[in-house]
Amino acid sequence: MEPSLVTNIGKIQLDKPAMLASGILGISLDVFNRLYRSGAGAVVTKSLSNEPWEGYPNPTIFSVDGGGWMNAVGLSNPGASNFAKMIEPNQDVPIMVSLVGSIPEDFATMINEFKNCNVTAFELNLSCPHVAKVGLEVGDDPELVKQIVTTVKNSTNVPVIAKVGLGTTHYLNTVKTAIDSGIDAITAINTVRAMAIDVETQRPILSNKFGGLSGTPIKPIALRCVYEISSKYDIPIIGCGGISTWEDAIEFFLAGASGIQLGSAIGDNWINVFDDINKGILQYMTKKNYSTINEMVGLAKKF
Amino acid sequence: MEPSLVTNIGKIQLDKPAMLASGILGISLDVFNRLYRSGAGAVVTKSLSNEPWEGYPNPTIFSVDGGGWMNAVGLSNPGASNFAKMIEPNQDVPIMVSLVGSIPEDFATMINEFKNCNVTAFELNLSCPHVAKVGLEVGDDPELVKQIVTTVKNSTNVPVIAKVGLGTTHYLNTVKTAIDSGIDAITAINTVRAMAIDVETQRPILSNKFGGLSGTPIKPIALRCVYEISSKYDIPIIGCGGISTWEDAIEFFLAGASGIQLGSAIGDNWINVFDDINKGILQYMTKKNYSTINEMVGLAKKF
Amino acid sequence: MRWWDLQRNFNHTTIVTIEKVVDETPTVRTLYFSDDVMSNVLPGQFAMVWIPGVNELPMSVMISKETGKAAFTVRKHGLASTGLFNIKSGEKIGIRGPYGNAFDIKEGNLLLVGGGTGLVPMMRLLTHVKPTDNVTLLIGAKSQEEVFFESLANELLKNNPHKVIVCTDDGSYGEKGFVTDIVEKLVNESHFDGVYTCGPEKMMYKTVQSAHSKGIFVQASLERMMKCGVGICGSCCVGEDLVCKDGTIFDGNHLSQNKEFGFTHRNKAGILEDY
Amino acid sequence: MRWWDLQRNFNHTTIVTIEKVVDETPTVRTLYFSDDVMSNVLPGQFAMVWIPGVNELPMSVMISKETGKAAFTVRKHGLASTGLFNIKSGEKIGIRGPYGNAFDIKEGNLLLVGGGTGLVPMMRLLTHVKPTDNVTLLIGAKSQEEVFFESLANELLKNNPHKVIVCTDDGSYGEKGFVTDIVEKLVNESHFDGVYTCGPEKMMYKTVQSAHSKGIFVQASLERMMKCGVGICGSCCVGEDLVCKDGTIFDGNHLSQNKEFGFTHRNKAGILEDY
Ligand SMILES: Cc1cc2nc3c(=O)[nH]c(=O)nc-3n(C[C@H](O)[C@H](O)[C@H](O)COP(=O)(O)OP(=O)(O)OC[C@H]3O[C@@H](n4cnc5c(N)ncnc54)[C@H](O)[C@@H]3O)c2cc1C
Ligand SMILES: Cc1cc2nc3c(=O)[nH]c(=O)nc-3n(C[C@H](O)[C@H](O)[C@H](O)COP(=O)(O)OP(=O)(O)OC[C@H]3O[C@@H](n4cnc5c(N)ncnc54)[C@H](O)[C@@H]3O)c2cc1C
Ligand SMILES: Cc1cc2nc3c(=O)[nH]c(=O)nc-3n(C[C@H](O)[C@H](O)[C@H](O)COP(=O)(O)O)c2cc1C
Ligand SMILES: Cc1cc2nc3c(=O)[nH]c(=O)nc-3n(C[C@H](O)[C@H](O)[C@H](O)COP(=O)(O)O)c2cc1C
Ligand code: FES
Ligand code: FES
Repeated sequence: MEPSLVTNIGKIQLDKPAMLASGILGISLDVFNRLYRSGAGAVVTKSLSNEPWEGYPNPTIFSVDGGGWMNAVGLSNPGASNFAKMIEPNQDVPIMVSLVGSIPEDFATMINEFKNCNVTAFELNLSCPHVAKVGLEVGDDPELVKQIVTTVKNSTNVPVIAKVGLGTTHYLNTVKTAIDSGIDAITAINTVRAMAIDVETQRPILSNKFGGLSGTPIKPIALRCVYEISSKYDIPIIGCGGISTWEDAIEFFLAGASGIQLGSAIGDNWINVFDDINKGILQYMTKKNYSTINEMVGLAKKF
Repeated sequence: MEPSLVTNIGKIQLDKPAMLASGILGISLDVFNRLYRSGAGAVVTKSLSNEPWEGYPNPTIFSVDGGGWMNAVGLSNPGASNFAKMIEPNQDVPIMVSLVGSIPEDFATMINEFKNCNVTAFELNLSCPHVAKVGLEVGDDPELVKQIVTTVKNSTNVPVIAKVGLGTTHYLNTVKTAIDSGIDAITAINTVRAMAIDVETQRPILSNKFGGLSGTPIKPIALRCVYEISSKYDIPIIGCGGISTWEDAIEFFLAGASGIQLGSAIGDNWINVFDDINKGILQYMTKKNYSTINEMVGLAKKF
Repeated sequence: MRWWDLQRNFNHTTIVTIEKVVDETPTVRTLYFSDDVMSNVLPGQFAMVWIPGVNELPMSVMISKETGKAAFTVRKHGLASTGLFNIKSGEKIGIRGPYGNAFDIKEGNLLLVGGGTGLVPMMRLLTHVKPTDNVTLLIGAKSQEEVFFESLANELLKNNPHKVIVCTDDGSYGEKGFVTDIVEKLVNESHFDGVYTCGPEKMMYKTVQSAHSKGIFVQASLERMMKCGVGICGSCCVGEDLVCKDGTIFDGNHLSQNKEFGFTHRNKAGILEDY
Repeated sequence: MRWWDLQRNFNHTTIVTIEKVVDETPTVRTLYFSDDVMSNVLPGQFAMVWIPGVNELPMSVMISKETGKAAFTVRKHGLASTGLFNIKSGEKIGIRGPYGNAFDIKEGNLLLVGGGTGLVPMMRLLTHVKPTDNVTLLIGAKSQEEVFFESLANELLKNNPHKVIVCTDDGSYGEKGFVTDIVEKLVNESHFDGVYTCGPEKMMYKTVQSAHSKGIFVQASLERMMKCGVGICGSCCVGEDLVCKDGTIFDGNHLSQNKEFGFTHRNKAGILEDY
């Protein structure tokens, strides 16, 4: 049988397994359309908040010498309401709307804004490592995670994904809380809190001092998180972190992810990275005789 | 004034700030002598346990495609008693003895083995990410950290360092507990738990499946930990993680470390890395007009 | 040696020292520094410029007459550009890049239309024209005191058949009126092989319209909010294009199909605003 | 393309398929596979060989007569080597490397002394001798059934003046006695320009002693517990040398100053043990 790139991430079915990760190019419907045509199975929006946020001053992003990127964009975004209006015309593109907030009501309000939009899933960003009061500060508080997930699940029939990362508590506890509260899938992982200092001026480079490390450096960390989650819980997983080649994608499938997201690779290889990955996955599937992505998911766990 | 490489890490004074990190080449006194002659300010031994440990079967170490190394050596070591006998003849080399164990008594017994040895410091490995019952499982338990540090401090007059890493609890809590229990300095950080899967055989590569990521990928993470610790606590810090050039060393000084350790860089650049780093630091000091390392420590915090 | 030492990583911020500062107008300054890479960028390329402790901004790379040197010509505006404007000789800034594509320079009769600091890429373009090209440069400014680079342009073009025309909105210098009116007139009167423009979006929009509607090859260098400069953050999008990565230079064919060019841009939060 | 695609990263494990397995003795097998890099290693270099699910071992890279191919010749011993020994044609193993330095091959009269799988680097060395070299190869084995590579060696040396001498401990084949007694005899009788040895440490120790005490250039390829193969773990140390990185090949000058060579080695826990 011809191999197919269709994947089922729990209730979510996508034509192709590789998605655009949140925060990368994710600001306009036209760009979403372009990425979809380039081979992305879905696009995740920038994390949206109730109110528009300007984010931090520049420098907000830079390329790390040893590989990868560091950013502290500060979750700049046009706000859920503006954004919802912009994507209302969308018909074709599977859009996952990423949300960030500090109390359950934030999320309920925002979900309501999208009632006229064609949304494939909501992704709750519980793990931004460099913005106070949202992100990891939320993800590290189990009671809050429970309330947010419960509220969101009561506000929508669209599948809801929780995005976790390495915070100050054990991310596996956040995963468990989210699952117990009815989450449909987990995205792992967000960027890892990090820093760089310019030795000439002796200053932290990012205006926010701390930022999130993404790209190749975090791939081995993200992969172990996916493997740990899939070994411990029976929940659909989207792998994210440092994926830039089809081999990386396969590694995440084997570790237990049924979908993947990528961001930094676009900075390195531009948007044809989706097509390259799709082609490589198909070749691998042909060679190994798989007809569906889901046949591969979690195979490395048997060893 | 001619710049000097002498550094004071609290009570510990070293002629040069860059040390060999624990677990790298750290198995024989002859090799320690060689590294010292190559420009290392001190050598940290492999983490020693009460009994000899064979460690895990190979593969235990491999080079990560995106840069850096992953290892799950499994803390193989000849045991504290054998090791102490081996280093008894040591006169010249500042040796820091790294210890690993699961109960306070383990540490007390081991420290006693070294009573006839010339030891510059003990480093407590509270943060190995891939061996059960020791390392991070200890570091993540504040009560145990307290007991171990207290016991060790009561067993010796030699300065005692706690080595921390990213575990399942917040490492800053471990740091605080260690400080409250009388620790003399902190080494940050150990390797970061990670994984890699071979797509051809579909197996985790390391025999232990999980391992610790080291080298360039973790540098931005280690640097932020040093900056976070030095911003929050008044304790001498040794920076460790991905340091391979003099610029890296300076970054860690500016973030608040008064000494540095390196391991993976030896795999990339062999042991002349110490000499290269020393030369680079001296040039930087000359250019910036510093006469001592300690003048630079923590300068990036003022921004 | 590490792999990234093999060649300079263009995404890595290099620290340079400002060696000379020249006042062009009361609100525009040119800051010179030494850097081999920046001295040789293509016309239209930009750098991300870090003003330590202040911000990081996209800036077109200005030419220098001295080899191995380059410059930025900055207009003082908000906090960030004022920070750069206030950098003194001897102080340090960080640069990464060059980023962006370059003008596709035709041969023959060329028309260049620059407004304000949009003249910067035009000056570098002038260093790339053939001696046989007949070059017309239009400089738009609000008033006499805002005019700069006129004599530099004449000097750069001294071996070419050329014309440098300045227009000021208030007529205090050169011709009175909008530069785009002159563009419309020129493309009606004469044949051009290429039209190039950089400056305020409305100016570029009209220039592109005038030339493109006559079937003349035209390129504009767009400005949008830029955070990363490398195609990651998305803040510079204009329609489905990312200005930093697909541009900054687009041609008339492409621009005439873009619904946002000339009308809207996104602010720091990413909200679409009218020009 | 990422930087590490620019060339094969020698530290990255490459998966190869075993294409042919040859029994050399009841306990020694040679496993052939295709790999350009391994087919061209220098004499004395080794690879780290991953037997998936079992272990990873250092192995000298054996020659193949076919271009683009290489092999490992393994003696079944503990769990790991038995795992490799049991790999069948069509099965996959991982390889990384080559690691280690190479023999410094002199010209003239050469004496090669190999025992057991220590013959592997000797075979590759034979492919590097000059046609004018006069080569004597001593093969040591316990008994007749443990003798291998004798005819291969004769074939490789067919254009050279040469002698292949086999000794067995029990005299069941070739000369009776220890190979090192013959070494002592030969270096007393004849002039040699270079002596090369690989095999059991005591054999190498005596060979080095015999040659070095006569002032003859001699090199031995050492074996030590290896975990990383790249100079990180320290498990392969012998005195202040790291066998994987400084060696595996050391010369008589260096070895005669090493207190551990010939006497002690470290086990998996790093404890010094007597040979
Ligand atoms: C490719 C490119 C080249 C440029 N070249 C030059 C040049 O050579 N000389 C020059 O003076 N200016 C140049 N600019 C404009 C410059 O980057 C700033 O936009 C301008 O200096 C005002 O910045 P501000 O933050 O001081 O103003 P603010 O008052 O903070 O902002 C005013 C407006 O400036 C724009 N702006 C602010 N920050 C950015 C940013 N990071 N990226 C893009 N636009 C921003 C926005 O439209 C904003 O609304 C260029 C812009 C781009 C995109
Ligand atoms: C550079 C080098 C080249 C080698 N080339 C060959 C070769 O071509 N053919 C061959 O059959 N053998 C070769 N060996 C030896 C081989 O690596 C194994 O040591 C041997 O096969 C026994 O391994 P085992 O684990 O099965 O035995 P075990 O019974 O587990 O161990 C027996 C002894 O083997 C040694 N050993 C075990 N593991 C290792 C290891 N990872 N590294 C080094 N020594 C180890 C130790 O001395 C140990 O005490 C080479 C060794 C080195 C260092
Ligand atoms: C510039 C930038 C902005 C990001 N913004 C967000 C965001 O708004 N919300 C979010 O959940 N993750 C955000 N992330 C994290 C990414 O979605 C992703 O989890 C991370 O970059 C790891 O994937 P990568 O290595 O493929 O980039 C951002 C990452 C980058 C580089
Ligand atoms: C092969 C290897 C073995 C290690 N063994 C130990 C150990 O026994 N005890 C310990 O505290 N850290 C150990 N580490 C961690 C290092 O000491 C160091 O914290 C880490 O590698 C980060 O530094 P680097 O990036 O310079 O290698 C080991 C690291 C490696 C690569
Ligand atoms: S500035 Fe970030 S994508 Fe263009
Ligand atoms: S095998 Fe690890 S240092 Fe030699």
